[in-house]
Amino acid sequence: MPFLITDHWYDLRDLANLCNQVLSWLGDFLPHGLVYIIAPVIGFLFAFMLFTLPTQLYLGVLGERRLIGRVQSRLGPNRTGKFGVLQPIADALKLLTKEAFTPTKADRVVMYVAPILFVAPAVMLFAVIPFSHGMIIANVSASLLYFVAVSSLPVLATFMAGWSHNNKYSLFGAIRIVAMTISFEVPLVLALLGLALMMGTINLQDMVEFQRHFHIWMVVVEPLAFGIYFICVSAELNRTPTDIAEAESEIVAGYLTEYSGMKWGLFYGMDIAYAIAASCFAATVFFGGWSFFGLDHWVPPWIIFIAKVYAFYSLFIWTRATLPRLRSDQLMEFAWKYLLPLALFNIFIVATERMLWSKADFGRGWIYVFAVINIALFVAAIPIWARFIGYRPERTPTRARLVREAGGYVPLAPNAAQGDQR
Amino acid sequence: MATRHISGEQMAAWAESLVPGSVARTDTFACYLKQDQLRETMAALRVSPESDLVYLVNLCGVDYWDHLEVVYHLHSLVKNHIGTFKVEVPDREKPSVQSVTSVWYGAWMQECEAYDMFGIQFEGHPNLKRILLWEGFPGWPLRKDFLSMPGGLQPGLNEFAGVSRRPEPPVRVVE
Amino acid sequence: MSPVTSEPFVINIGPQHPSTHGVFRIKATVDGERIVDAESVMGYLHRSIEKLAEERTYTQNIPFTDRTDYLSSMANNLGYCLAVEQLAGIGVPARAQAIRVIMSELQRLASHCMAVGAFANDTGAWQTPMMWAFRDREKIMDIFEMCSGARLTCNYMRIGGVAFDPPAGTFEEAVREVIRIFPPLIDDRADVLVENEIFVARTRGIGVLTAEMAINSSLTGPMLRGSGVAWDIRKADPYCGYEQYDFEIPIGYQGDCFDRFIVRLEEMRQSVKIIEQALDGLPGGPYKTEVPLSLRPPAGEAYARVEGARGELGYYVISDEGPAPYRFHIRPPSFINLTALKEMTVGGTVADAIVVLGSVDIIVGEVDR
Amino acid sequence: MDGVGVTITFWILAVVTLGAALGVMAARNLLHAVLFLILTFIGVAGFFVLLSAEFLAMAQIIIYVGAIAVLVLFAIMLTPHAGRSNGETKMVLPAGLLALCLAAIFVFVLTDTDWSTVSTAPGVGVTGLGEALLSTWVLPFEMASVLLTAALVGAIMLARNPEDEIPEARS
Repeated sequence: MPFLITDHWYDLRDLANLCNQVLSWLGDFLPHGLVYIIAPVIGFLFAFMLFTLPTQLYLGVLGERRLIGRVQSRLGPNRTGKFGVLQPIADALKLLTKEAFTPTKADRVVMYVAPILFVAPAVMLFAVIPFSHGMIIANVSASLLYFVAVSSLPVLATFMAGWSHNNKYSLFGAIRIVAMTISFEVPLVLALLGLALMMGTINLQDMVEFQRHFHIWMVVVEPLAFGIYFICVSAELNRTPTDIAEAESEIVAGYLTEYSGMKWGLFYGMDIAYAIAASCFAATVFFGGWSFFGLDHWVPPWIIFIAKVYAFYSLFIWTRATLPRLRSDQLMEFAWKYLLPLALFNIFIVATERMLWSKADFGRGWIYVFAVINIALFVAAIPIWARFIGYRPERTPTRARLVREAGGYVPLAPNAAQGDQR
Repeated sequence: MATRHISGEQMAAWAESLVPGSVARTDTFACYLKQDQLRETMAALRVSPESDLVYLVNLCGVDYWDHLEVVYHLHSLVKNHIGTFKVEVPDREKPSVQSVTSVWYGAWMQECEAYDMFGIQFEGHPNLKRILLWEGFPGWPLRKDFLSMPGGLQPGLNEFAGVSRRPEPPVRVVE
Repeated sequence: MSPVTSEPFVINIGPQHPSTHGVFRIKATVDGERIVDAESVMGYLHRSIEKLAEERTYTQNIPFTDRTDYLSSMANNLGYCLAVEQLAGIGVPARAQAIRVIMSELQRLASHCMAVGAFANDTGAWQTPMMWAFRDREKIMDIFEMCSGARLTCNYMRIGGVAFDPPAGTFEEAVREVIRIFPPLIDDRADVLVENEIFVARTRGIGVLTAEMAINSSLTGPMLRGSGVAWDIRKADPYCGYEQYDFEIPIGYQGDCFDRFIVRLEEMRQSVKIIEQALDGLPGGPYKTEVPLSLRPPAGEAYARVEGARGELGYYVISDEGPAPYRFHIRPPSFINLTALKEMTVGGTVADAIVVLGSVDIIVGEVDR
Repeated sequence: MDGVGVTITFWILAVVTLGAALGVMAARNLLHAVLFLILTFIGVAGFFVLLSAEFLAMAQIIIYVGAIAVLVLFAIMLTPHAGRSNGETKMVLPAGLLALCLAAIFVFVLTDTDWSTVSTAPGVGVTGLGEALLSTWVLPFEMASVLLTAALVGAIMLARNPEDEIPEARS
């Protein structure tokens, strides 16, 4: 590794050195099969136990509630421990001790299986995330595809949960989440296709290498793909403004209505795990994974990576704290009429750029030119396409009309901002 | 230019001119209408440009021991005047009045409430049902003879709690 | 091949629901997401205040009026006191009139603050505007607590005036503080929500009410003004000296949820203007006409009304020279504003029904009395 | 991909997949049947992984579990008369006969072919697959896509009922 001063085990900038040393030492006296099993166990220990679980608890449960509290000019949990530090543990204990009853007419088997099916993919998602140069649990050659495949499994778990409660609200939730996931998965995969096209690979590790090699982040090269990715992922994860599957104000708690106790806790916790997995994926693909234009020579790369994940996750917290919720049919319309054409447009642009680039046999400067072009197109495409499908925001008035005298109906002046019936 | 309270006589004149023989009697404050042409007179009053009573402000029932009564407060937004019409219902066992929901749509909920509280049947009402109490509620609560209190206390307060021996102080302005 | 038919099923947007503003239930027959028929079921909070009021003296009934619309108790008290004063022919000194105006306008500010926050919450904005509304409202609740001793059900008005004289220095200073900070808060609320495309997409064109339909179903307050009907009791039938103050009536464009929202915001701005004028010209002198507790108004009836936050709040009191009112009827704006709920929700989805109910801004205490 | 671990996983997967396949037929509740179907799809994806055809396994999960199974669930939810019980079909006899014939064919194929084990993994990575699809096999690839589009348009025509169309769309 030219960029690391030493490959010795004590160089903690890349924890993979430590793992390799341990595994080679074990390899001397253990059969090959056993070492083959121990490697992923160590990987799981580091990736999931040390990174995901604390992040999920402290960033997802505590951090999110305190940040949203600050947005809402209140303090957020601070009773348990110094700054509410023990709040996640308190939540977990509360959920464990709560009575988890199942309604009589509910489909008992499916109701118990749903949380399990919801948890499994969340853990599997972290297998392909490259934390650092060598730190990757399973370097699957088609890891981008792996991510898309595994992230389509939780939909089934939520549907099973919603359907088995035999409760009208959770039936609504189940129908909504299935419809929404289908309509948002298509633009998501097309946007990721645009990325794979530009970087010429569908292996996450190679993508990070590509962004390190060309010293550029894909969010700059393909802003349109990033926009579509963010919207589709927040739709898949049920985060505001698209949390219609468990919309508190409309269908009580959607597919989680009948769950209580730890079953609900699993759904709540794993929702955050999926959000973190999506943030990890976005950090790897869009923000250059563990590389930071050479900074990773000094700072351990996995710390850079974790910082990027937290930054992206704060985007989710920010939208959750501020935006109202779209109606389900508006969402579907938005996905099919607005996001899908933009994704296709993005693929078309990236394909032509890639073709030009291959003619100039991948010179380094070209990609910056493409970045500038793409940003310009991104800024132009969104308003033009919105206007094309009939979205006129400036027609809505912002102040009520003022009248001095009370009388009957005051007809609208013909030139007043009528505010069309969109 | 506060809202003008139309006198009973004025309203009676309007009602008579629009539907002859519809006014039972009148006094300074309100005009009493007959039951049989109620909906017809109300519709005429609503439409006629002179009275223009397009806005039903309030509809409620009152129980005067010997007879029930339905009170309508009607308002004209353009002319800014308010009038009070009343309909007396002598029969207490099966009181029934013509419904004005077809004239003012806003009346259907207030008529349901009057039915719920006083038991006044409103003929021609789209779906007359008890709106505040549940269907099986025994009796009509706001009637004077609804002795809901345990021991059937006589409704209405006859004397003040501590019967005041000192003479009532006159009403005066505090300096 | 027969087209795919789906049979409608009944869903209870029931008494136990996070956004029905209390125990109120819509029995919606739903075909897919679209509402085919909506029947509102109420009465869960019915305490039959009108029956109880017949067994208590005129002064003892004042606390009842606090409990009907517990978000605007000042306006309720004022309505009842005006009715009894009209019945008994009692004059009210000028200072009491001005204090009554200030208090009812402050109450409108607080109530609209809550209405705006709850409405944004119904469209899904994760309690953020709701929390801001609670924070803003605190300053007004402090003023009420300073004057009447209670934050929510103040019981501050008396027949003939107000219960206590507001504390000399601090009242003026606290109300000046409210006048200073509320306009920027209202503008901030407008910036956050009115220009927000998602909020506009969720509220524009939902629950549309034409002016003719609004008048015909005797709606009042922001519901009526949202449909473009300029009708405000403070202008049409001024009480407590409202004719001296200069303010305008905000009206909407096409009577949908969005218009009712911007009408409420505009009303808050006008209320601040009224409070400022009333506070500047606050006269000295007595704050109450001494009325004996054993008041026996002459026989007769009176209908007095006040422009509450939700609309025309009327009190129809009949006296038979007895110690207690012979008949005590409240004209509840929330209850009557629900008349057109079915017309507004049918055809929309369940999510729209929640937004429409939020824009009607009902208080179940007043709906069920 | 060889060694003792692989054979253990193979047998576990085989049992799970066959059990799920039986479950599809035996489950009384229609929804349980579909969930067992999804389990079989995942089992088959597991086999692809064992054969180190990772791309195929991913594609299997995306297409079958992610899309087709979800659409089957959607269909079950929205058709009211689908009838939750999976049992009463009057065609047990013909189905049994058909099953017997199929079983006979499988047994013949199993016993007749000589299972020459392939020494090394085929090694066709994703890039190889892509190039093959668009160079030598481009005609079937395009034909398949045209067929799918036709099926899609057909499905929409069948499910469309004119009255809830947007009026201006119809004019």
